[in-house]
Amino acid sequence: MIPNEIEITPELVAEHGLKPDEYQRILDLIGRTPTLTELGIFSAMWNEHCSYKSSKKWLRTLPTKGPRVLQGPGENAGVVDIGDGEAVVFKMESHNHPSYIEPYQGAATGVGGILRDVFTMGARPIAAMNALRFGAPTHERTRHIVSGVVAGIGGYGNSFGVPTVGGEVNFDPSYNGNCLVNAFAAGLADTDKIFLSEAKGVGMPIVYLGSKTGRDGIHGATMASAEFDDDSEEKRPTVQIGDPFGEKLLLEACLELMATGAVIAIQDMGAAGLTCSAVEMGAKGNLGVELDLDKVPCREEGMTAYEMMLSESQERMLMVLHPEKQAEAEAVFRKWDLDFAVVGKTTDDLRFRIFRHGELMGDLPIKELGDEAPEYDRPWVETKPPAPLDPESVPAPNDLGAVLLKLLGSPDMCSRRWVWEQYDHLVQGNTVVRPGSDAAVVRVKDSNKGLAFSLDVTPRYCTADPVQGGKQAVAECWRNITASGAEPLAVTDNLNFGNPEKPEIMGQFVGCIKGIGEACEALAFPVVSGNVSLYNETNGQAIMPTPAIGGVGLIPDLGKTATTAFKGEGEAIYVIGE
Amino acid sequence: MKARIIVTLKNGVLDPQGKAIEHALGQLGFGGIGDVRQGKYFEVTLSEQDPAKARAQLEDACKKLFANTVIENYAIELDV
Amino acid sequence: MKARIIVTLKNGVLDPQGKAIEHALGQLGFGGIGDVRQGKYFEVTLSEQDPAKARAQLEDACKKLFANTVIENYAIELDV
Amino acid sequence: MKSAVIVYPGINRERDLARALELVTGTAPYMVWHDDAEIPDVDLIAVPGGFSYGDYLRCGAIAGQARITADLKKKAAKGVRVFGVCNGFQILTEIGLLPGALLRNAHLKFVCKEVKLEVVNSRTAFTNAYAQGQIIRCPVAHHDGNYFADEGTIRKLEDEHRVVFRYAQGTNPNGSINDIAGIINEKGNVLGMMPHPENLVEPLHGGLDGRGIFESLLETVA
Ligand SMILES: Nc1ncnc2c1ncn2[C@@H]1O[C@H](COP(=O)(O)OP(=O)(O)O)[C@@H](O)[C@H]1O
Repeated sequence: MIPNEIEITPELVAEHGLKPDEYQRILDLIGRTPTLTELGIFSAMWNEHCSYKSSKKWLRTLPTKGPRVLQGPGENAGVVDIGDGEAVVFKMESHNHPSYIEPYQGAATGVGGILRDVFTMGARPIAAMNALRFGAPTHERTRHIVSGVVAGIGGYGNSFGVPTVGGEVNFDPSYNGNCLVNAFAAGLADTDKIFLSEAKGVGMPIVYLGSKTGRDGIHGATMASAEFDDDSEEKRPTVQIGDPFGEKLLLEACLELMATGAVIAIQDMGAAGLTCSAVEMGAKGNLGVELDLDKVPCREEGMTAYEMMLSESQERMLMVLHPEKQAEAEAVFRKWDLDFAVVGKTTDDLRFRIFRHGELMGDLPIKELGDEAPEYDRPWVETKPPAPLDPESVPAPNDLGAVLLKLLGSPDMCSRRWVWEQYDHLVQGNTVVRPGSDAAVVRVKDSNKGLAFSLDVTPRYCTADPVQGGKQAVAECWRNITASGAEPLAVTDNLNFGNPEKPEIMGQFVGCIKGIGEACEALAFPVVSGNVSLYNETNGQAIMPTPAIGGVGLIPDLGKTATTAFKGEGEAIYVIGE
Repeated sequence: MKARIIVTLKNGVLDPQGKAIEHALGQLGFGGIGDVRQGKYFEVTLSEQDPAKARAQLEDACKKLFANTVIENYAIELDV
Repeated sequence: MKARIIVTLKNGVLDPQGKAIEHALGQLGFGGIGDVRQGKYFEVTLSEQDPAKARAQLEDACKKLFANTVIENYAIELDV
Repeated sequence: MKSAVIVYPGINRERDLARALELVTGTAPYMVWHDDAEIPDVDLIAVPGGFSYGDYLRCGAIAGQARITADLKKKAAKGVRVFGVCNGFQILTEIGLLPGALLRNAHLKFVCKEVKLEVVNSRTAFTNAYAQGQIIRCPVAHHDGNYFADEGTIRKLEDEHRVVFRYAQGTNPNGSINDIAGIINEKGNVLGMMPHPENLVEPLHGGLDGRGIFESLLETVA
């Protein structure tokens, strides 16, 4: 058992990833020393991943509005109108570090997380993509990571039943110690049945759904384990295991429940599950939240409040329900054999209160947990563009055929069939253009409309010139979508960079965002969702700046879909553009 | 020399397979069988004749290949 | 009462997983470990206290669920 | 033609199969829940693909124990036509309606691609719309499609012309014995196959080769 009244030492604060001035901020905010559970909650809410403290300032500069945008950044996923009362819901998210530690499960749970983001909004997932970056093919860990990641993405998506229709794979030594696994998912919903995370109404039941809570991924694992428990190493696996079957049940149950009109608000439990989801739902709705952790379905005995608040167990959701529909809602979840438990209620006092065994384990101001999170304007330096290459300095190859073969055979250019043949890209029966084209095309069910999807970025361009590289990524995505015959609608982004505390890295980040923003503005291609992954560094070696862009386009008439294959002999070939 | 290797999930690691099996047992009327945890089992033959060396070899192979020590434990049984 | 169930492929049934592991062992320099056969391992807890009855229950559960007797054999170990 | 599609939890191609049935027969199938007691009176019971119960333990093993499966066995014994695709095929072997078992693919990876199938027996109720020996295109998407049975069973299947589909030369995606892709039971009313004909039934899919199965059934019933 982890005692709640443990002394909060500077070491403990540091192990929670909080800087001394951030801890001071906590003390000022609550006017006393936090309990251990409260410290854990702050560490979860104020880490880079949840608070976006280094990136927020810059993300605000991105264009996020457009005539078709129904929901921009700030929810589980972005929502874009595609006419006829329907919307496409999509987002991309990274699972880089977990995939490096345990490639199969890390990638699998990454897919699971992004699918949940989409169906939490009320959308049935219809397509998935993934952007993967690995170390040099000759590096000793690369083969292991590649095969695990690809199998994990397939293992989860294939079982869940979403077609994985596109993505990217690159190799570069800068990813030797930090692979990138960015998962994209898109779903379809009716525009009048989009579900958001904002809680409404005082005294409403807060319901826990899905799988049970275990000690997965509790990041305090390193936290002075000897002090608490001798076998804590064994007790706290930091790796989350995916259960695609559980998630498939959760999808069906959620969509069935949403159709009953019982749901007021819903939020997926992602990183720092219970903490982030409960705080977000309350804070957005200007409501307090009270949780009784004794009601939370647990997989293991003797879990403490601290562990439950920080658990990253997968396939879980939090919902605010209309009280009169509670029985009906519970029946739906029982039918799908999932856990359903009322674990708390909304209050009118804007406090976040947690009880365990009848004891108050934490009592924090709910708005401040999010709003008062530190925000940094980190120093940055502009990336110096490299001196232009003198074409004369590169000798012309004398055997162009050999060069062509070498290009085609290179790890970055060769066919990706070995990857996408491990993904079920046909399930649901709507795949019109399969992987291997510019953009994949999926039919909007029961209609003659289609959606085009493409995922793009060229990290070496971003390394050379972040602004131009950012623009290029957007432009390439736009071209791929256009080339399939679709009208580009909007994008999601996944910004992967090194340590933002280094001004050169921050400069890459700022540059790429500027480039992405300018290109999206110019093309009327708004950013409706996204994710930032920083600190992708090992031993001081940062990854190449890798802002992956996931774009979605609309084909009003599938009969006008364009494909890459040449269609007949003797036809003229044109080059368009400069 | 023959040996058996048993690989099990560490405590606290989610075991969706075990959960599903438990559920099916219930439906089949085997409600009295519970706490199902699924693991892997391997039989191997070693050319090494010395038990101590054989065990050392297997330990090494378990760490590198048979078990994913991030989430799994392993046990070795040598036929001596 | 605790018990372990070990399910193995029958002789003559192809074991692609075992073969793949054998291959990987060779590549890792464990050429001396061969004849790999992969099986499944289960740990269960029984509410039945009588060993004979517990075993009978498990036999039944193995035939109906744990093993596919077209391709697999099973063995039961009771903790008594 | 009336049909029913059984929905086990974790199945994910039930909508694909239902759509194919509706497209060809003009009637939407009943969707039957795994926990129901009975399958309605129909001409065809279809068991779709996916990952029933996560494919945990063994593919199809837990579905074999579901409540509805008892009625499935009963109706099959009475001669109702049963068509299992992919996970459905695995389930049918698990419950003994078809012989043999489906092992992990020989290369151990999930495989999703188009293969060529030879219609080895076009005299069944499921294949009479095809010509004997016809080669058709068909997608596969599975992790455990490696058909195995002991020698005696294989010989019997071959002798009795109960191998209905074979992966055409060079396209065996999983290591199945004798390139077996689909088999039928002795009475000829239960067919199981690994490939997914339901994913090649409309122009949008890039071909219509999968329709033959549904057309055969329609023809036979009518
Ligand atoms: N690079 C970005 N561009 C635009 N929006 C972003 C970006 N990164 C994050 N967001 C938005 O910020 C919100 C919080 O993101 P995140 O923490 O990744 O969501 P989750 O709660 O699913 O983990 C989301 O709505 C997301 O769309």
